[in-house]
Formats: sequence, C-alpha cells, structure tokens
Amino acid sequence: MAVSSGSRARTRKTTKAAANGAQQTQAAPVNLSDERLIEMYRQMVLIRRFEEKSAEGYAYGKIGGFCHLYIGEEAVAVGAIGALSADDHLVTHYRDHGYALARGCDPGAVMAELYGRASGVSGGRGGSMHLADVSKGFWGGYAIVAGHIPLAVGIAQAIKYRKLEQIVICFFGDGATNNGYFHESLNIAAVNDLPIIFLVENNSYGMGTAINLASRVTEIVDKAAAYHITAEQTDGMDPLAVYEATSRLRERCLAGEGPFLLEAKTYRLVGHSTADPAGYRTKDEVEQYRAGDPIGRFGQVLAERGVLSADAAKQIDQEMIEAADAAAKFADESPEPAPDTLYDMVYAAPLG
Amino acid sequence: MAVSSGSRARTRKTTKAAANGAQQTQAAPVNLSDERLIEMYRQMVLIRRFEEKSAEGYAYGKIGGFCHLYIGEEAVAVGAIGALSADDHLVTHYRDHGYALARGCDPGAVMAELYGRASGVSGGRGGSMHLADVSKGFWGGYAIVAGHIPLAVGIAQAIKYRKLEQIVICFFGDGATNNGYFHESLNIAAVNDLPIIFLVENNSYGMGTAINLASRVTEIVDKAAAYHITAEQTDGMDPLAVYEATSRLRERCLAGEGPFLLEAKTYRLVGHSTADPAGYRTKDEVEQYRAGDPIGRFGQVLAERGVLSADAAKQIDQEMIEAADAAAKFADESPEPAPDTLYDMVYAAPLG
Amino acid sequence: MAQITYREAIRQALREEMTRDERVYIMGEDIGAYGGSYAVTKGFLDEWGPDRIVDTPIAEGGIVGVATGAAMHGMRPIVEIMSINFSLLAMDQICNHASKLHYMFNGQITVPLVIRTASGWGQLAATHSQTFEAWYASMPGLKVAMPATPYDAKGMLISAIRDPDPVMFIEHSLLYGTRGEVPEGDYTVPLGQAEVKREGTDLTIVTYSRSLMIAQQAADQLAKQDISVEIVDLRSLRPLDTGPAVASVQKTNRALVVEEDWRSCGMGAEIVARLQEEAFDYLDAPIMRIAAVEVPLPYAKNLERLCYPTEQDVVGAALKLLNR
Amino acid sequence: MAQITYREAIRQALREEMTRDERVYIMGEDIGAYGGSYAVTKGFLDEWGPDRIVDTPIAEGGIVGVATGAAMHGMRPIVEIMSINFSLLAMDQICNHASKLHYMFNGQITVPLVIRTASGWGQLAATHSQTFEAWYASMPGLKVAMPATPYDAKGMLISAIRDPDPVMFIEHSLLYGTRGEVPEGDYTVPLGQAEVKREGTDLTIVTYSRSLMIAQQAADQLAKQDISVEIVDLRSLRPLDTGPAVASVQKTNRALVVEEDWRSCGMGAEIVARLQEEAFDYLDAPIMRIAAVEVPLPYAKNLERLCYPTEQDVVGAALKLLNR
Ligand SMILES: Cc1ncc(C[n+]2csc(CCOP(=O)(O)OP(=O)(O)O)c2C)c(N)n1
Ligand SMILES: Cc1ncc(C[n+]2csc(CCOP(=O)(O)OP(=O)(O)O)c2C)c(N)n1
Ligand SMILES: [Mg+2]
Ligand SMILES: [Mg+2]
Repeated sequence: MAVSSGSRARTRKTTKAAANGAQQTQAAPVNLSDERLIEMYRQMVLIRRFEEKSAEGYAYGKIGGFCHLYIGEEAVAVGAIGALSADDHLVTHYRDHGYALARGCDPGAVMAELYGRASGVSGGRGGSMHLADVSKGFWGGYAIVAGHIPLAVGIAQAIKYRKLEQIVICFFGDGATNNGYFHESLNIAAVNDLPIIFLVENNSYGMGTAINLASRVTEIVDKAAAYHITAEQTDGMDPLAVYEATSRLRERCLAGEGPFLLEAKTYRLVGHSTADPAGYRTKDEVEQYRAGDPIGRFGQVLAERGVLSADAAKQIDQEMIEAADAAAKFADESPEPAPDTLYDMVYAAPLG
Repeated sequence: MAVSSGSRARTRKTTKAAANGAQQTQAAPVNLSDERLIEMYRQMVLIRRFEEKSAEGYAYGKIGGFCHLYIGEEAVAVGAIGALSADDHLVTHYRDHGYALARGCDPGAVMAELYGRASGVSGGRGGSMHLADVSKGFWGGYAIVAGHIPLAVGIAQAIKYRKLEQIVICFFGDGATNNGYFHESLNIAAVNDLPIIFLVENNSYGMGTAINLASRVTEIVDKAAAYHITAEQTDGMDPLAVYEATSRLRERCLAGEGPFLLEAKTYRLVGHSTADPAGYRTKDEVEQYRAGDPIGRFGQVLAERGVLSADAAKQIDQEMIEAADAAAKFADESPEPAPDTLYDMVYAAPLG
Repeated sequence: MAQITYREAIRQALREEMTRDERVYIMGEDIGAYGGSYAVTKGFLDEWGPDRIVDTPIAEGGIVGVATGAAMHGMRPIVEIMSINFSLLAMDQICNHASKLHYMFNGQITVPLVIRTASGWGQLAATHSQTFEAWYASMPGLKVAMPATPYDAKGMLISAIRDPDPVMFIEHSLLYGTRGEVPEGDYTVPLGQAEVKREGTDLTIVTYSRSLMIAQQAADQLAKQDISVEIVDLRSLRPLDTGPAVASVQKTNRALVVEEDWRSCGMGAEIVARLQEEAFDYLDAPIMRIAAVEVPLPYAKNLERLCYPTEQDVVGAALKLLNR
Repeated sequence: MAQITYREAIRQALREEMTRDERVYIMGEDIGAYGGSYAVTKGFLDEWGPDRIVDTPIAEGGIVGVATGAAMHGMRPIVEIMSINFSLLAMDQICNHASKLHYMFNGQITVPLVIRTASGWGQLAATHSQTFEAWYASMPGLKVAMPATPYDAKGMLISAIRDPDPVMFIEHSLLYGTRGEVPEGDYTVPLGQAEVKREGTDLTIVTYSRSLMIAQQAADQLAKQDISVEIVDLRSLRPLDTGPAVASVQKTNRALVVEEDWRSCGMGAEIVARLQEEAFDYLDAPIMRIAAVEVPLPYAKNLERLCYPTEQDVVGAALKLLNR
C-alpha cells in the first residue's frame, strides 16, 4: 500500500521548504505608495517605542500581571494588518500591543489598558493580554494559548453564513501549533472552506522552550498538510513580504479559496514577558537577530528606495518616542475604573 | 518564500496515495505457518460469531448501555495483534470486543463483562466499552473518543524510560483523528521518538458522520506529515496485509525508529452501535463491502493456498458458534458483582 | 393542551426559533445525517439543510469555540454536546472563553450561545454517567438551565435562545420520553426562576431535573401517610433563585435536597448553605441531602441501581427528618 | 529547624523523592530550560537531566494523559500545570481518565500520578485568576491536597508522590515566597487530615491554602478585642476530613468559612452543608462564608482588590457572627 516519505530525517534537512513539495518563490513586488510605506515604518517604530515604554511602566509598577512585548516582531503585525480592509477581523494571542497599534487603536487607550484604567480599550478589565476594539474588527487578545483559534474560525463561519465580504486573520505562535485547538480549528475551517488566514508567528520559542524540543516539525507550514490547507512561509522580519503574502491570501479567501496558513519567521528580541531574563537563549543568537532588526532593515530598504532620509527617520523616531510618552501620561492621568462598576457586565442581560 | 503545494484540489484526487509523496508498495510476503494462518482464521470467525451473540444479548436486554460491534473489521485486530509479542501493549477505543478476543482473552470472561457480571474481565464494572486484561498487556478499551491516545503514548514513554523491549499499539477510528488529543499525542510521541504504532481504523464513518464531512483529509496517512511521522496505508480487510505492516513497523519501533502511523482501510458491516440502524449509508454501499467480507476473503485465500478446506471452514464456524454460545451461557450463569463491593477500589489506598 | 414528550418539546422550541430567527442554527456531532444521539434533531437536516444543521467533527472544544466565535459576530448558535460528560473536553472554551468575554472586554463582545447537552445514565459506565451542573453553576458569566418537565424545557429553551448570554441548557436522557402538557407556539419560561411544583406543609424538597420525578413519586407515597410535601423545582441553577425554597422552609421548617450528582460539592451543598444562611431560625432539623453515591459509576446494572437516589431513599429521608 | 519558603519546601520534596525513587520524574511546560513559571524547578534540568525533567509542548490535555499512561506502566510521574486555570484543558484527562481507571478496570490499573499546579492571582485577569479546587474535590477516585504552609507543603507532597492514586496538589502563587519551619529530610504529612492551626473558644474559622494566612491575621486582630478564634486548616479537600471542624464547632458554636473561590458551589458550600449535618444542634448562628466576589476577575488593581477576601472581611464577619 501507500508509504509516506515524509520521514523525520528527510524533512529536517529541508528547513527552508515545506515538506510537502514546497518550492521557493519570490515575493511578488509590492505596489505601495511612498506614504503607505512611511506609514508602515512609523507604525513599526511606534510599536517599538510603545513597548519600551511598557517595559518601563512595568518596572515602575504601573503595569501589573503578565506583560508580553512585541519587540522584534513588529514587521508581522504591520505587514499583515496593513493588508486588511476596515471590515476584516483580527483575533490574536496575548502578545497583542503590536496588533492593537497596527490596527489603529489610540496608543493612549492601549497604554491605559495596560495601566488598568477606565479609559483603556477594555475599560481596564482586560489588561495587557486582553486588548480589544471591536469597532475596528479587533476582537481581542486572548491569554489561553491557542484557545482563541476556534473563536476566529467561528467569526469566519459567521461571515460565510452571512455572505459578508470579509476575512479573518488569526495570530498565534509556534508553540500554539502543538495544541489540540490548533488541530481542531484548522480542520473545521478547512472542511467548511472558511475565509480565514492562520498567521503563525514562528519565533522559535514558546516561552522558554525551543521549538525543536516541542515538536519534530519546526517549519510550521508542514503542519498544514494534515488539513489540506495551502500554506506559505514568509519573512516575518520584512513587513513588505508579510504584506504581500497576506494581501494575496486575503484575495483568495474572498474568492472562497480559504482557509490558508501563513508562517512568518520572526524573533522576539526580548524575553517572553517582562519578567523573563531569557536565559534559555545564547547571547550570540540574540545578537545575530538584533543585527537584522526589522526596523533597521526596513529603514534601510526605504532609504535605498529614496523614500526615507536619515533625518526623516530620526524625526519619526522622535515623534514616536513622544507618542509613547504621551500615551503613558494619558494612562497615568486616567482614572481607575469606578468601584461601583465591579458587578456590571457579568451578563449582557442580568436576571433576577 | 516557500509555497506548499498540498492544496485541497490536488490532494483530493490522489485518494490512494499519501499526499506527501507516497508511493504504492507491495505488501511483503508473509511467512506464517499453516497453523498460524488457521489460527488467525479461527480468531476472525470467533469474533464474528461472538459479536452476533452480543447483538442477541443486547436485544434480549442481557447487555445494557452502549454496545459497539466489530463485524467487518475483524482482519484489523487479528492481523495487528497477531504481530505483537506477549510483552507488548494495546490501548484501544470502545469498539473493543475484537481486540480482547484477538489478544486471547477468554470469550466467557469477555461476554460476562458485557453482561455486567463479576466474572467479567473488568469485574462487571466496565461493560462493553471497557474491557481490559492487563496481565496480557491489554490496557483497556476507552469510551471518550481519542482520550486514550495520550495514555498509550505514556505507556510508550515508560517503556523508553525503563529501557524495555516492548512496543505499544493504539487503536482508534478515523473520527478520532479530528480530535485535539490525536494531535497532541502524535506530536509528543514523535518529539520523544517513542515506540508506538498508531493504528487508525478508517471505516469512513465516525458514528453517522461520513469522513468527508468531518475533514478534508480522508486518507488518514496524510495527517502524519504534521508530526514528521512515517505513515502507511494497509488493507484492513486482509489480515495478512495488516500483519505484515504491523510486524515491520513493530521491528522498527524496537530499533528506535518510532512512532509510526498505520492506516487500515476497513468497514463496519453493521451500525455504529447495536442501537443504530445506520440510515446514513446506502444499501448499495453496504452490499458492496459485504461482498468483500474479510472472513470470506481470507477463507478463500487459505483455500487457494490449500490450507483450509471447505469442510474445515465449516467446522471452524461450528466450533466458534459453540464457543460464542458457551460464552453467553457462562456469562448468564455468572453472579452479579456483590453489592458490598460497590465502594471497593475507588482508591488503591483509601484514606481516613 | 397537547401532551407531548420532553424530546418533542425541545424539538418544537428549536424549530420555532429557527423559523423566527435566521441567525439561529445548530452545530454538533451527528445531529444531521444521524439525527442526534438522542434523536432530538431527527429529520432536521432534511428540513433545514446543511447550513443550519451543521454536522461537525468529534472535537468538543473546537466546536464550542467555533460557535462562540459565530455568536460574537452576529449569529445565534446552538451547540449540541451529546453528553454532559463530553463537555469536560470543552471546559476551557465554556469557562475561559464564552463565559468571560462580555465582562473582560468591557461589554464590547456578547456571546448569545446555547449549549444543549444531556445529563443521564443507564449502564453507560464511569465516563458516561456523570453530571456537572454544579461546576457550571459556579461560573460567573454563564447561565445554567436544567428543566424537569416538557413545559419548562420548551419555555426555557426559547428563553435561552433569545438570551444574549451563554447558556448551558442541560437536558436529561431519561426524561426525553416523559410526557407533559405543552402549548403549541410561542411562550417563554424565564431563566433564573424557581417554581413550587407541589404545595405542602410538612416538609420542603428542593430539587431539579429528573430528581423532580423521584420527589413527586415520593411525595405521593408520603401523602398516603398524611405527610404533606412541598416541592420546589429550581429549574435554573445560575442565576439560582432560592426565594421559593426559603419561603417554603419558613413554612415547613424542614428541608431535603434531592439531586443525581455526587454529594460532595454538588448543587445540594450550595442549596443547603443558602437555606441555612437565609432561613436559619426556621430550621427544626439539619437539611438533608439525597445524592448519588460517590464512586465512579459502575456498569453492572445491580451496582448502578445502588448509586442513584430512589423514591424509597427520599421517603426514608423524609420520615427521618420528621422523626417518624 | 530551618525557616524556608513554601517554594523551597516543595523543591526539597521533589528532590528528595527523585533521589529516593528512580521512577519519579517531572513533566511540564517550561519546567526545564525556563526553570518553571514560578521557578519551582529552577536548576533541576542541570541537576537531573532531560529524562527526568521533561519539557513538553503546550498541550495540557495531552501531557496529563501521557503522564497517566506512564503511571499505569510503572512510573511515578509528577506533572506541573503552570496554573490551575489551564487545568481546564486537562479536565477530561483528569476526571474521565486518571480518576476512573482503578475502579472501572476493577483494580487492574493504578495511577500513581501527582499533578502539581498553582492557584493564585495578581492582576492576571479573568482567565488566569480562578481556582477550581471544589470541582476536583467532587471527583471520586481523585485526591486533592491544598497545603497552606511550607511544612505541610513538603510533607504532603511527599505523601502525594508515594500515594498510589492520582493526586491534585494545588499550590498557591502568593504563598511561594512565604516562610515557615521545615525539617530537612524525610517526613510526611498524611493526605486527608485536617489540622487545628490555632486554638480558640469563641468562633471557628474553617479554611485552607492562602486563606489560612488571612484567617490568622484576622484572628490576631480579633484577639486584641478579646475574641478567641479557633482555626481549622483542611489541608486536604478530598478525602475531606471534617472531624476537627465539627469538634471545634461543638465547642465554639459559631463557624465561618474563608476561601478564595467564588461563593456559589465553592468548597465553602460543602463545608457548611457538612457542619450543619454533623453539628446542627451546636450552632448558635448560621455558618457564614467569606469568598471571592462572583465576577470574572478584572485586571485593574483597584477592582481586583475588591474581589478577594481580606483580613477586614474576616474580622467583620466574625464580629457579626458574635453579634458585636
Ligand atoms: C493553555 C495555556 N498553557 C500555558 C500558558 C502559558 N504560556 C503563555 S505564553 C506561552 C508560550 C506560547 O508560545 P508561542 O505560541 O510560540 O507564542 P509566543 O509567546 O512565542 O509569541 C505559554 C506556555 C497559557 N497561557 N495557556
Ligand atoms: C469525546 C467524545 N465525543 C463523542 C463521543 C460519542 N461517540 C462515540 S463513538 C463516536 C464515533 C467515533 O468514530 P471513529 O473514531 O471513526 O471510530 P469508529 O466508531 O468508526 O470505529 C462518537 C462520536 C464520545 N464517546 N466521546
Ligand atoms: Mg513562539
Ligand atoms: Mg470510524
């Protein structure tokens, strides 16, 4: 009978290609105006500066609980979310500051959420891991690893049932792909042909566990074969590559060809959370990735294209530092949620 | 970047081959003595006649709860379990009468379990879905779909830790492969290189839901690519094919090359349980499979090889009818569990 | 009024709401071609088609999550989980997701989701004979309904479907065939309201779901001994309406809880705790609990029979409570 | 005796048992290279190597199942689940599998499994701030330990590891840094035994885990008002040893339960139910419960502070119980 040749040894060698007959393809040229390119750069810098400010807020005890920074991964959120329309939907995991900012949430309202203030995007009830702005189709960050994937599939199911011209993008990490929810969700999405892109941020670690200790399969695209879902890898340190892939897959979702899995190779340049010194990685490894910092890289690309001068870059950086400072100031000056709201909204329709 | 070509359209066409580059291979010739071949035939007939007797017991109200018959799938249990050594381990789902009999459990003790009697293999506490004989390495049937797969992986983990010369075989259905436990278990088994064969009985239905309504992937071997596990398909209506594949993969497990996934294509010739009239399948479909009844087919093979005469076959059948009758008689005459044992064995070490 | 079964009452509620509201649809394992493991949705696939009767893979966690997502984005999903025992596989989705979102996201998200599932038993052995209503009843953000009669089943299911919050709607496999009066067409029984199902003066029995039947039978028997039993059917377990039970105990001064869950940490414990909090001075005797025996439920019929409360258990407890 | 932390007490128990018994090993997410999310296993990977300190993928259900299987075949696994909140993803394995097998298979299988997990909170928001001990305490076949002090933590963990049954061993994130006297080396505190942690005459407080700390602080404060409080620490929640609490109530005639779970259907309900069953005639007032507020726990510090019982809540309730 049939013998699969997808053995461990063979596939581990082909790290760059998907095991199931994948090929290297060149990213299609991206047609974006200079303004859009600069806007993307601004967003990336905003996220970086915002995150640095978050780390500071955490150190000062203004932010509590768990706080997961997006430093190093900015290109993914900015590229992918930049490819969405205003009607599309996002569902994300807890490392969610970057998505919120890329989706255009006000940095003050995001920081206020981290500070646990009434003016926060979730009224101070959710905190860092649970940002949401449903008016923008941003259905929230979720803190149970992989638990949000079926929710995203459900939104896509509603879209299909309601015959809307929308797609869903669901962000999660490499670690989440080892969880049962990943499996059940991709299978359900596939068998129902739903308009959803599963965007895996492969940063090679789930918390402190290296990807190869958690699975034989370190190229996440390989996992899509189990659902007959078409999968792609993209360079998650390059916002244009992510933008291009997302745009293309989004169109295909609208054409009824979904779902898709998009793997963005990326790296977090800081610890898993603000509490993590990340002793499980070598300095060398981190330095190597730091040298390819996506902001520096994208700045250079834009400089080479003549879109962004050194001065302009400096000015953007200054503006974003100020924006982050202003966000922190806004948060700090915002009132805490009123104690008498504690029991509000446990139910949409309280009874008895 | 890399683009996977494992798209739905392409793969759906290659129904006979695994999507990831699978090839058709010829089953290696099986070297079994005439005695063993006849013994396998006897086991298949025993299971068939036993199951018919179970249906009768259910109809008469001797058996309660859920009762899932193995009729049509006998070749899988007999072939696979026939390839194991006495030290190996089995963990199975609830459709488990066939495994118990193929592993050599006394038919009387099995039937007594179905009848809920103290002389049952599980003392009458487990019933049809929870047969076990740990002295034979048969760790039981389990009634939560896919819930036993991690248990089987754990037994394999213990084997590896304890450096034992043993393997585990874990039986489950096509429907179970859509569950999160399947995913988590295969991944954990793979990353730890455990000596286990996941044997999927693909009978094209999970209860009343056709396989293609539950997943895009109807050839279960395709799912193994997501774990970089080597997978094979075998003809689950041919005990020799199943035997050959299991023997070979068992050797490889012992050599440290595990885990493996083995998909046996089979069909249940009766309803999901004794309560199911199976209205979701066409008569034609059932008739087609009935024509290829594995017992008839195997009998013919043995006849052609000159191992089994028509008379001998008839005699075996008669003996197995009698064995099933005797099992039912034994069960019926066995006492119920003593009421004062109700609280026994909630704990191995009751406290306070 | 027509006498119909509990099963048929639920079918009526489902069909009427699916007719009334296009956003209502049903998802679950084997609800379509198979017709539902307890035949509740038999024929629905033909009637409504595969967009509204959605057969799913065997993936309770995924299914509940998907339905939750659909509810977030404008649908009114009803998920059938064959057995409450399998809801353990969806526990995280029910409790960490569906029940939390409205509050955690400050009212931005609502989850109008109904999870229909069945409690019950009948030689199904340890993993298929449990009931977990007390767990769900502890969960803020979730509503829990557990009707005992066809009338309540239909009226409460309609309420649940129209409710904007997630509702665990817990049926009972041994009630599906029971009959009672049910009006055709639209009516609702509100969630969160207990009801006195039998008036009496000597003793209060607080109960819900199938145990109501046992309690009624016991009350009939006790009536022959001139003992007058009042029975309060909780119907909803969250929010839990203890008003009628408290009022009843203030009258009878003696109370007994009957349930099919294990005794330790079951609903009975909560009811006892509240009654003694709210009616301490009225109690002439400790409140008693009749519940399932605390073992993994055995398959053998003779053993299983020892595990669940019987009419005789209730009668015995009542007599003991009354010192008779 | 050395004063060490609750964390260090647990570390000692783990190391001593791993030294004593080769079959003991630890599995869990980020217990190796990361050192454990609460640093309980920090350094263990270097000390014991990857066969005995097994980092796993993020798959709570799978992990508990795998450990159960290993326990069946001769190992003594200890699984760490980072947070009791994530145990919902393993609920089916814990309840439908590990807890059932010994009984369901008529004693053929035993499951000497320890699941270590942490209750606790601290601006972790709704999905990371719950505690589910009452659910586990309802499960036949499972044992549940929830120690409050370093001494009990070490002694009970050793007992749990040596026990042939599955044990949920529930630690508390806010206790890891607390200190107490702990002997070096081998000693055990038996599972299933409550202990009087403070003797008194006016009022009984029944509690466990971190709430013991709150209760002690409240008792200190009440002592200044000449109110003498007896505190019973349950320590194990299944089997639940109510003996010391009943004896205490027979002496004080007034009882108060303090817990961090939500009030409805929490441990407190079961304790109240049992105390009124076993000491009804001794009670001069309804038993009170101090528990967490029934909302999905909010992130904001000022709101969260309103949710969990404080020393002041306990003092207030005690005064009320004593009509002062
Ligand atoms: C069910 C569950 N288990 C464990 C955790 C703890 N945890 C939080 S983040 C994380 C790692 C996730 O890794 P990955 O999916 O790769 O995302 P990344 O943080 O790398 O972006 C873990 C284990 C959790 N939040 N939920
Ligand atoms: C978690 C869970 N969900 C649902 C069920 C009900 N159920 C029992 S068997 C079955 C179908 C399983 O199909 P498959 O895995 O293909 O095995 P087969 O019966 O075809 O051999 C279902 C849905 C269950 N027992 N457990
Ligand atoms: Mg990661
Ligand atoms: Mg099947």
